[in-house]
Amino acid sequence: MPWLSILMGVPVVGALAVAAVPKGSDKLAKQLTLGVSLVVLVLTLAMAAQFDRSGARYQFSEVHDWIPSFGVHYAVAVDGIALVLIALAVVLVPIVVLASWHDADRPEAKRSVKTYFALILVLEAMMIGVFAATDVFLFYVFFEAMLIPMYFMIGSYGGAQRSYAAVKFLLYSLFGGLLMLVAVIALYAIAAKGTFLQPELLGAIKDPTTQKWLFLGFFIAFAVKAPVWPFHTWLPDAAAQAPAGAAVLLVGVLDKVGTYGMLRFCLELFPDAAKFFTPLILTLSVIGIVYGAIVAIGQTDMKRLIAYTSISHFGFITMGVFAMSADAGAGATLYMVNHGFSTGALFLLAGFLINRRGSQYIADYGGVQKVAPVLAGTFLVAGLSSLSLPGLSTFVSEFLVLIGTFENYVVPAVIALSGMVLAAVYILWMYQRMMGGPVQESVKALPDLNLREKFVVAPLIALLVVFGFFPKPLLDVVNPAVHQTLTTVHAPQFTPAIPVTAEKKGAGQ
Amino acid sequence: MSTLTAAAIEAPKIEYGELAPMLLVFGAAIIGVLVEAFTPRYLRKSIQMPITILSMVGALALTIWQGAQGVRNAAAMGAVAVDGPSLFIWGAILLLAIVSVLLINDDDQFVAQAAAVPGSAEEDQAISEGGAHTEIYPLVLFAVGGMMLFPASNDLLIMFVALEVMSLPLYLLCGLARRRRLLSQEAAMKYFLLGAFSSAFFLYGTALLYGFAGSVDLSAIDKALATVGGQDTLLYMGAATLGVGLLFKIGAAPFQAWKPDVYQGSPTPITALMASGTLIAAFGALLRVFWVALGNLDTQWTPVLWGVAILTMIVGAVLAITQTDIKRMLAYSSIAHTGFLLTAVVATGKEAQNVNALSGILFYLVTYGFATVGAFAVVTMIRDAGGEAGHLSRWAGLGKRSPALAGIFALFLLAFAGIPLTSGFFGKYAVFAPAVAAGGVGLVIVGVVTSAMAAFFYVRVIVLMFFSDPAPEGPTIALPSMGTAAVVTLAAAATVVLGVFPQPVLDLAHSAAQSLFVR
Amino acid sequence: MELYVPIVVLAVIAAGFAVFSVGIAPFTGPKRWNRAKLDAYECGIEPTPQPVGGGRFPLKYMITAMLFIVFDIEIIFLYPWAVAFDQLGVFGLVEMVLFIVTVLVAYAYVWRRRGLDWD
Amino acid sequence: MRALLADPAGAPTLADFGKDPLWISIIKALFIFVFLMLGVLFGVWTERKLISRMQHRYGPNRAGKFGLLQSVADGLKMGLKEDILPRTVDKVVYILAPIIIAVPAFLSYSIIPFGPMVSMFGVRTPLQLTDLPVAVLVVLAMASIGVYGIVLAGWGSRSPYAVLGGLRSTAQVISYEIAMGLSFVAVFLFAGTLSTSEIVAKQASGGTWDLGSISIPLPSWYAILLIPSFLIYVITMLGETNRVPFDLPEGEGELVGGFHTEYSSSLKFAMFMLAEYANVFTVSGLCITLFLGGWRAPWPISLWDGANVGWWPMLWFFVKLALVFAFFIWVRASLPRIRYDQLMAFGWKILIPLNLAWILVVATVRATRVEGADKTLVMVIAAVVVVGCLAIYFRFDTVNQRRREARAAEVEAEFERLRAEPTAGGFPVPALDLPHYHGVNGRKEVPSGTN
Amino acid sequence: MTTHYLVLSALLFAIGAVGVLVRRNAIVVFMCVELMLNACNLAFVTFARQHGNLQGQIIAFFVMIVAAAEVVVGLAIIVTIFRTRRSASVDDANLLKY
Repeated sequence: MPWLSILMGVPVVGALAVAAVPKGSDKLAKQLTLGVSLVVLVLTLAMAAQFDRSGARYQFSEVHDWIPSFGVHYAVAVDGIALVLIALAVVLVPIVVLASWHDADRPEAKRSVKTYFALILVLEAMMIGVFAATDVFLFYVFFEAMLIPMYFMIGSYGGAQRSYAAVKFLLYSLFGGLLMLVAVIALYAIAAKGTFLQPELLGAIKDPTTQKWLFLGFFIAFAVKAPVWPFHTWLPDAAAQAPAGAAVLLVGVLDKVGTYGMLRFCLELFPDAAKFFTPLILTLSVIGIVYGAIVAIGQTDMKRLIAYTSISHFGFITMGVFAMSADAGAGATLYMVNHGFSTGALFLLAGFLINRRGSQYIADYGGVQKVAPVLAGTFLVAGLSSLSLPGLSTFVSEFLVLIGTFENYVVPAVIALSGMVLAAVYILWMYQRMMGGPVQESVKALPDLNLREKFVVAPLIALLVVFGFFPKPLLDVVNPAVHQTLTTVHAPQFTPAIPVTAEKKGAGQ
Repeated sequence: MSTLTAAAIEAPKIEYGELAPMLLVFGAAIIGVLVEAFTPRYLRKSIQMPITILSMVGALALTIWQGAQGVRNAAAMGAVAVDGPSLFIWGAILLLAIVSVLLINDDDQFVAQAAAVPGSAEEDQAISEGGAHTEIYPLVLFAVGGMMLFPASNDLLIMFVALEVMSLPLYLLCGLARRRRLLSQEAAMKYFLLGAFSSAFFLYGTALLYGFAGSVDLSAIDKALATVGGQDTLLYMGAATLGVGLLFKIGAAPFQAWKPDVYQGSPTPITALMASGTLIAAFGALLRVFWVALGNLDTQWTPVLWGVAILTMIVGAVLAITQTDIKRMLAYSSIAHTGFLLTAVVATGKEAQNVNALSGILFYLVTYGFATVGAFAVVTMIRDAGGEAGHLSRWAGLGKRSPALAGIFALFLLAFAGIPLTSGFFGKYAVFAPAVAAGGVGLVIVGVVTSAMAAFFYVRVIVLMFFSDPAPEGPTIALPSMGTAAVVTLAAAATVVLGVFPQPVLDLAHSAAQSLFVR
Repeated sequence: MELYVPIVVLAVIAAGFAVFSVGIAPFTGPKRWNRAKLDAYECGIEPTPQPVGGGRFPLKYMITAMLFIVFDIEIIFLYPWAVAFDQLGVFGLVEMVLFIVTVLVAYAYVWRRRGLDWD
Repeated sequence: MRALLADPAGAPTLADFGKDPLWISIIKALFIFVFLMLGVLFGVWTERKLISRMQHRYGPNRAGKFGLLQSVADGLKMGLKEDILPRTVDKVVYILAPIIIAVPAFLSYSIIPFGPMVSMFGVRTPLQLTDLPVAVLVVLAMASIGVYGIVLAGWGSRSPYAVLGGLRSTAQVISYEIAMGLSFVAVFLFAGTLSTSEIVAKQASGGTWDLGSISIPLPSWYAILLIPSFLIYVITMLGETNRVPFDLPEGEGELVGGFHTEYSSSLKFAMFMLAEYANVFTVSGLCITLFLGGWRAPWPISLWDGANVGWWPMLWFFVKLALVFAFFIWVRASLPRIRYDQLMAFGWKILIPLNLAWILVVATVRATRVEGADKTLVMVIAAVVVVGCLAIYFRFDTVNQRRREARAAEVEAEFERLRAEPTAGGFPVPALDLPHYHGVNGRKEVPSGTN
Repeated sequence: MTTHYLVLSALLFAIGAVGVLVRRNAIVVFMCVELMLNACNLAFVTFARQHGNLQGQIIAFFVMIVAAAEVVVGLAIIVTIFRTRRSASVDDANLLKY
């Protein structure tokens, strides 16, 4: 049965249903959204259960002609990488829905609540689609179309600077996307295969210079999307202005599309170019790691701070992607998932704090752990995961990335290590400033997490811990795909022994 | 000369059947004039409207029938080319014209009595009498007929006549806005003066090419080109001036100056008609001239068109950013789109590329036509005390006052910006792809950058509509008449459908382009 | 060309005569300066000369001029048709019927819009 | 048709022109010039004499025998008059206008055929200055140029009467020019050429119209064959030359002198007079050429073989000319001047549609004579044409009827109101105590009135 | 010898074009356009003579009609403006700013 189509169809139908909900009955809309997203989650798990990790690379694939005269197909399928990322998305969505239960309905700015949730569902469908697409053109379509719902979510439900942030976000991504469009067209024209199916295009471009140009076309788009260092400036604004839920989806999932794209298209379609540009990209990502971390330390606005931390983390991911080694790749993939969870948790908790206190400035907080211990505790856990404390899932991925990088490129890996140290600084210092210390007047009456919020945070924390100690299921799914990716790049092969050791190390702490 | 005149003249033969769509439209126009002459005032509108719509629908049916028959030849002694592109363009023009006529139909758009001096007593009287110029219907029909003949004419003389038949009614229609009449009259005057100027250039180019080839028949010019004689200067000057005339009509930089003024000043339904129909017709003619007549000269004109295309895109995108009037902004955006279309015109060379480029252009024209008609239709509905609320600031917070309308307008804007899942995206792809294939990567990159710039001001309008708070005593949303509502829904539907499932139209365009232009 | 030479000759003679007599006029007649004589004749009341570059005149005349142009153009087409009628035969007849009918339609419109009435 | 061309008399065709040596052309040109000058002098005299006879007066009888020298005297008088250049006029235009109006008046005559081929000083040449494939167009062109003279005269004078007069006569002339041009079409249909000499040749003998078996002989003169065209032309001829009953432009009652108000009677004014009469002769000549068989002898005389050979035809031409000119005078003596709106309405609403309908009828009839024409189609077209013409005519007729009645009622009501209180109409009446205007006091003036 | 006519027509055309660009009175501008059209006519007739085919002369006819139609439409528009603002200067028509 066409799992992926169903996965995309359900949220769309749900979105229409939500949009059709009569005015005034916002509660119904929210419940409906939550229900739909849970259904999608269940379906995804059902699908994942059937995923044969030792089977063909692409599974559940469907291919239909869409626009024959352009050689465009509606072609979807998942390999391990895509699967875990889809899983990430569908897990995050219900959590976000639950988290942003009251975000939309702020009476002063009378926005339509149901629209917000409908947008979330549309976005979910597109996120699934973009990860599942095996047709370059289809991927591009989702890649661009995703911007619109996110644009509206930021623009009409965000903070004070929302419209500026939204426009910046849209224009940056659009610009990158349009460059990618040129590359897509050129790819089609030069490959002259008359099709956009990614598997058929593998190795279609022989001429190295052409490869380099096309690679750049794709890479810049992805670099803007997953903010690699010079292209990152839109992220802090967008993430800071977006409502917490949207921020989670933005940083947690949307940006992964960029790194995913690098892995899936930049590497596989243009291996030679990829090799050629690897040093440059590693440099950029190392810069990103350090820069992001340092700037994060200096932030006074917690959302911006978290945004900068993720810039640093994306540095790790890109480094892993381009380290061209099996476990670096696996680590990067894993990192995408875990980062989604940890940053998601951070953003959500920050959101809760902001909703309570009405300010996102770190200086306005202090001593929260006394008044709201649970909140503070979860915040600490999330923070620790963000600095990849051993025992939490992020550590595994970061460790794998570093190891993998060591194998090929020592210097960047070493410099990247400093990122971990800096991470400790910004996270702990933030925690200390906000949660520790004397209780501020303003936070005296700060209520602790309520039941809904507990339900929001619990699964995230659980996932972080579980995968921290037992990443094997993820790795088993991811590794084959990464291997095949690397084989297409003709990179040196490695036996997938490391992940187990990694797990041991993880357990050993 | 006398010896020549003495030579026996044999009566030419004319395929009335193949020209039927045009003849039908023109005939209806003439009947419309008769109606104006002989029916009492209160009956006119109720007679004119059906005549106009029915004739166009009939013409559309005939066109489709011919397309199904696969008619492909030059009718009327090779003066009018009834080939694939012509038929496709006819269909597109007729569709868009029908849609625009639905807009034109709600009559508070048009002046009660054109001759009355604005603000004078007689004007007030005319308005109070509820008078309206039903002449607009025949005028529109004439204009549409001209639009159909213009791209189909296979001979520069016919093309010139068609150009005028298309333009003259539009000149008049531009001046007939009911509100802001001074603006409207000025627009009419500027459009007229510049238009006449450009057609003079077109004509002089025709003269020079005639001097070069000894005939104004496009294919004859082509043949003469194949054996270029000593008169190259004539050829080059002729081609240049002819090109100037044509570029003027499509509003390509540096000849775009008339577009904003005219679009802003003229009554919005007419703007919609011009922005869709005239552009399509002019582009058809441009392609025919450059590919059929000057096909062998492409090494000369391709670089020029490169420059023009780049300049047009940049001018359109940059100047649009500074606009504060919605109609002016749309005008500049249409200039930018002209530039995008020109990128595909550059893609000549191998036949296949021609076919792809041609079908791409045709497809783009259709998508853009529908989006723009819809956009202008929305503009007519946002009213103010003094007519339409032109100034952008008046649109602030529209998204809250009427989300549906604002949403649809946003949809059109996104289509202009070429966001996937709207028609505009595939349009852009369809013109950029052949350009890249023809080695115009640089051009396409410029196009992409400019369309990013263009996206900026489209997005700005969306921001204004949705993210900023409504202006106090903002504009009223006029309750749409049946026609307007139909237009908006139709255009929106077309934009979405073409954005999700463009294949049928693409096939149509491709099969139309398959035969290229008949020579 | 040489068909036109005689016309030129005649033109020279006629022009010569006209210019001569207009030129000679000031010298043959007497000179009796009288300011009143030099004023435009308006039945003895204060003359109201038209402004330089022409005054305003009723639009009616413009409309007449336009109609004249239209019909004059029609005539331009009628003459060659008439001369070549025998060669064109029925086709010519049909086309000309269409042409004249078309013009008559416009004519009827003008008529009904009081374009031809002077009052 | 071929048969008509085979004509015993040396009827010139286009081929015979353009062969003259220059001096012959000069002689012919001079002849035409002199002929027109004398014609004008004699014409003025004839007009005055004839009209006064018709009005039981003597007319000019002092200067010379029968006052023959009267117009000569007038001419001299004009020459000796003071040439006034009003202060307000636009000098250049004012002086140029009479020249512009006079020259074309002469030129039109260059294509009027006076006779067949003759031998002039041993050179065999047609009695016609020249002929062109588009000869008749020359006449029309010259007429149009003459119109410039009129309008410029009015414009340059820059006084209300002159401007209005100029515009009026321009409007009139161009209106009637259309009707005139249309009335030619039928002739060209039959003649199949625009060259005057060939048109004359075509009128040598009427062809026959084979209708089935019976063959009806056609009259040779187009005036009879195409009588509607002829009548229309005669009317437009009057309108074109601003003659009674269409002499609105210098309608003394309303416009003082019309466009030449400011041209006090000096040689400039003489130019206008000259042009007016020259135009009369031109249209008469054209009338003769196109409709009255040109220089060819009328029927009884034409039985004599020598009638159309040598110099004789010139005589027939002059006789015809005299008769047509007499017709002008006769009309002037018998008809009143008509109102301007009537004039225009007549030109636009009657002559033009009539003309077009007539052209279509002629063309249809003609088409039946074209070889291999499909008769039924022609007949169908004919039916359509006739029915259409009638329908439109009746429609207009009723409409006009209604409008006329409404108009009359209005006028009646107005009149009633005015009878009630005379000043209601508000016609501008100059104040009774308006000071007599003496101009600005400046240099010593010769009091007006003293000569 | 036909080149003279061509040069003349080119000159007329140039004069017209310049006039359109520099003159400010709408009527004058319009007359300049007409001048350009007539320059085209001259060129057409000359070329017809040069090529010895009648096409050019026929075209001249059509151009005349078009010119006439333009006169009719254009003067109507200009007169309307003139009635409205008592001036036919292009400069006064400045409601449409860039």
